[in-house]
Amino acid sequence: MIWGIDLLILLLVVICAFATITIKDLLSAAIVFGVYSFLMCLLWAEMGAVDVAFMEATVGAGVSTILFIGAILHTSRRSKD
Amino acid sequence: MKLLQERIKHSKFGESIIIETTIRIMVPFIQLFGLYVIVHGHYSPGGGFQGGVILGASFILIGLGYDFKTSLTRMKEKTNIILGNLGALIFTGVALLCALMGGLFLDYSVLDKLIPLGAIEWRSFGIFLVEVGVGLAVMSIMVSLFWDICSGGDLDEGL
Amino acid sequence: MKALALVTTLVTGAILLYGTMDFPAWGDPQAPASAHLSPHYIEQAIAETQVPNIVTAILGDYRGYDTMFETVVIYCAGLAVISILRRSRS
Amino acid sequence: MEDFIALVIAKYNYWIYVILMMIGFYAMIGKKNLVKKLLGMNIFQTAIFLMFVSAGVKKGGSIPILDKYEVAANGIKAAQIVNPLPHVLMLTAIVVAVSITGVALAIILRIYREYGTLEEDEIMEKFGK
Repeated sequence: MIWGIDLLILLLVVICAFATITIKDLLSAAIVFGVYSFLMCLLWAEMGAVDVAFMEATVGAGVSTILFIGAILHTSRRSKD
Repeated sequence: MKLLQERIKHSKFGESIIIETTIRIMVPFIQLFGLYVIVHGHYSPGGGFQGGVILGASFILIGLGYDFKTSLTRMKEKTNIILGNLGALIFTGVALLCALMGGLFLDYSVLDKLIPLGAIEWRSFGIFLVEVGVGLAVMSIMVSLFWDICSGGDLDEGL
Repeated sequence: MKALALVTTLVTGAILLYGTMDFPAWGDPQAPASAHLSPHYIEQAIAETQVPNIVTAILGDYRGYDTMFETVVIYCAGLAVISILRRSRS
Repeated sequence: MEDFIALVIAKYNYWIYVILMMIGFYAMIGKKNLVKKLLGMNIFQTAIFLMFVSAGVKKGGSIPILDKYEVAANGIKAAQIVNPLPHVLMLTAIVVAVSITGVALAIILRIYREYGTLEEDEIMEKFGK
């Protein structure tokens, strides 16, 4: 592992997590959460956990985002905080 | 050109012919890759969970690109439920078969008495049988979650 | 309400940061987490199961109960979603 | 000062997990929207996965997929391979996480069908009547 890449990905992960809970539009929050999952997948591939990275790329960035978008489109997009 | 537009308007597909043609070409390769991930899980990253999710994602892709009815005709709901039950039953059935053959629960090396291949090879092959069961169950549950959540409960129209 | 939530979060985070002072250094091969059970898996997995991917060997063979009941858990999740959300088609 | 820099280099991964956990925990108890709470719970789970996976890292270790013939010829040292046990636990935990997300989204859709809103205080107003 290279600690520079590790630190950069960790910084981006924290920024994405902070953006996910501050954005008021719920659809944008779901998309940013997909980006967060994919950065997490990169982090685990870089730590040597290849199976967990594969699982996160298929489940976290794929199916989970689709489920969130499907549920948000059937309810409301607005959020007060 | 006019004829093509007329055909698109009167066909039973949705609005974009580019997306639908792309998905029709891509889906068999995605399913082939899912089967490869399940079968080749002994030697590379992969296994039952990942391959099952990829197989389910191919049906989810049909439901996103075409309309919702098409994904229900490609994979019947009753077939989906039968596949999910079959996947869970394969896992517990293999485990119970080990117990019935006189060994411990989930000890695959006892199955050597049934078909003599060698005890260590049976441990490898038992892992493969279990992964197939896990893959079927995960595929069925992922497609079922997509159908129910993205249509709001009444399987009429989706995203 | 928001101030109370912020204070609770900060206190919990401070306690956890104090707790991480006792963790072993990151990337230490002699850490207690990798000293007890996993050397046996790494050294004996190929001799016992003929599977080069150790994660698959542990998932399918050594920890079979874990995977089996986990399959049961996601099966129950599918049943729960159908029974919560499905409307009868008239 | 040098002690502090050595401490930062040895522990920064655990500190990031604490920061992610604080973000998720604040979203779970401080936000009023139910979907925001669910996103916070997903971030919380990912923080726990980060702690477990980074507990199994060995410096200079390679991925847990071996070469069959070389191991049969030479054997293997346990310090060369990263710890595969947390990977297995987290692999099953991710699948449980997506099924939890599915059940929670189903309950959220049912609440919206009953009350017509997703904000917690508006639901409590309608619930009190």
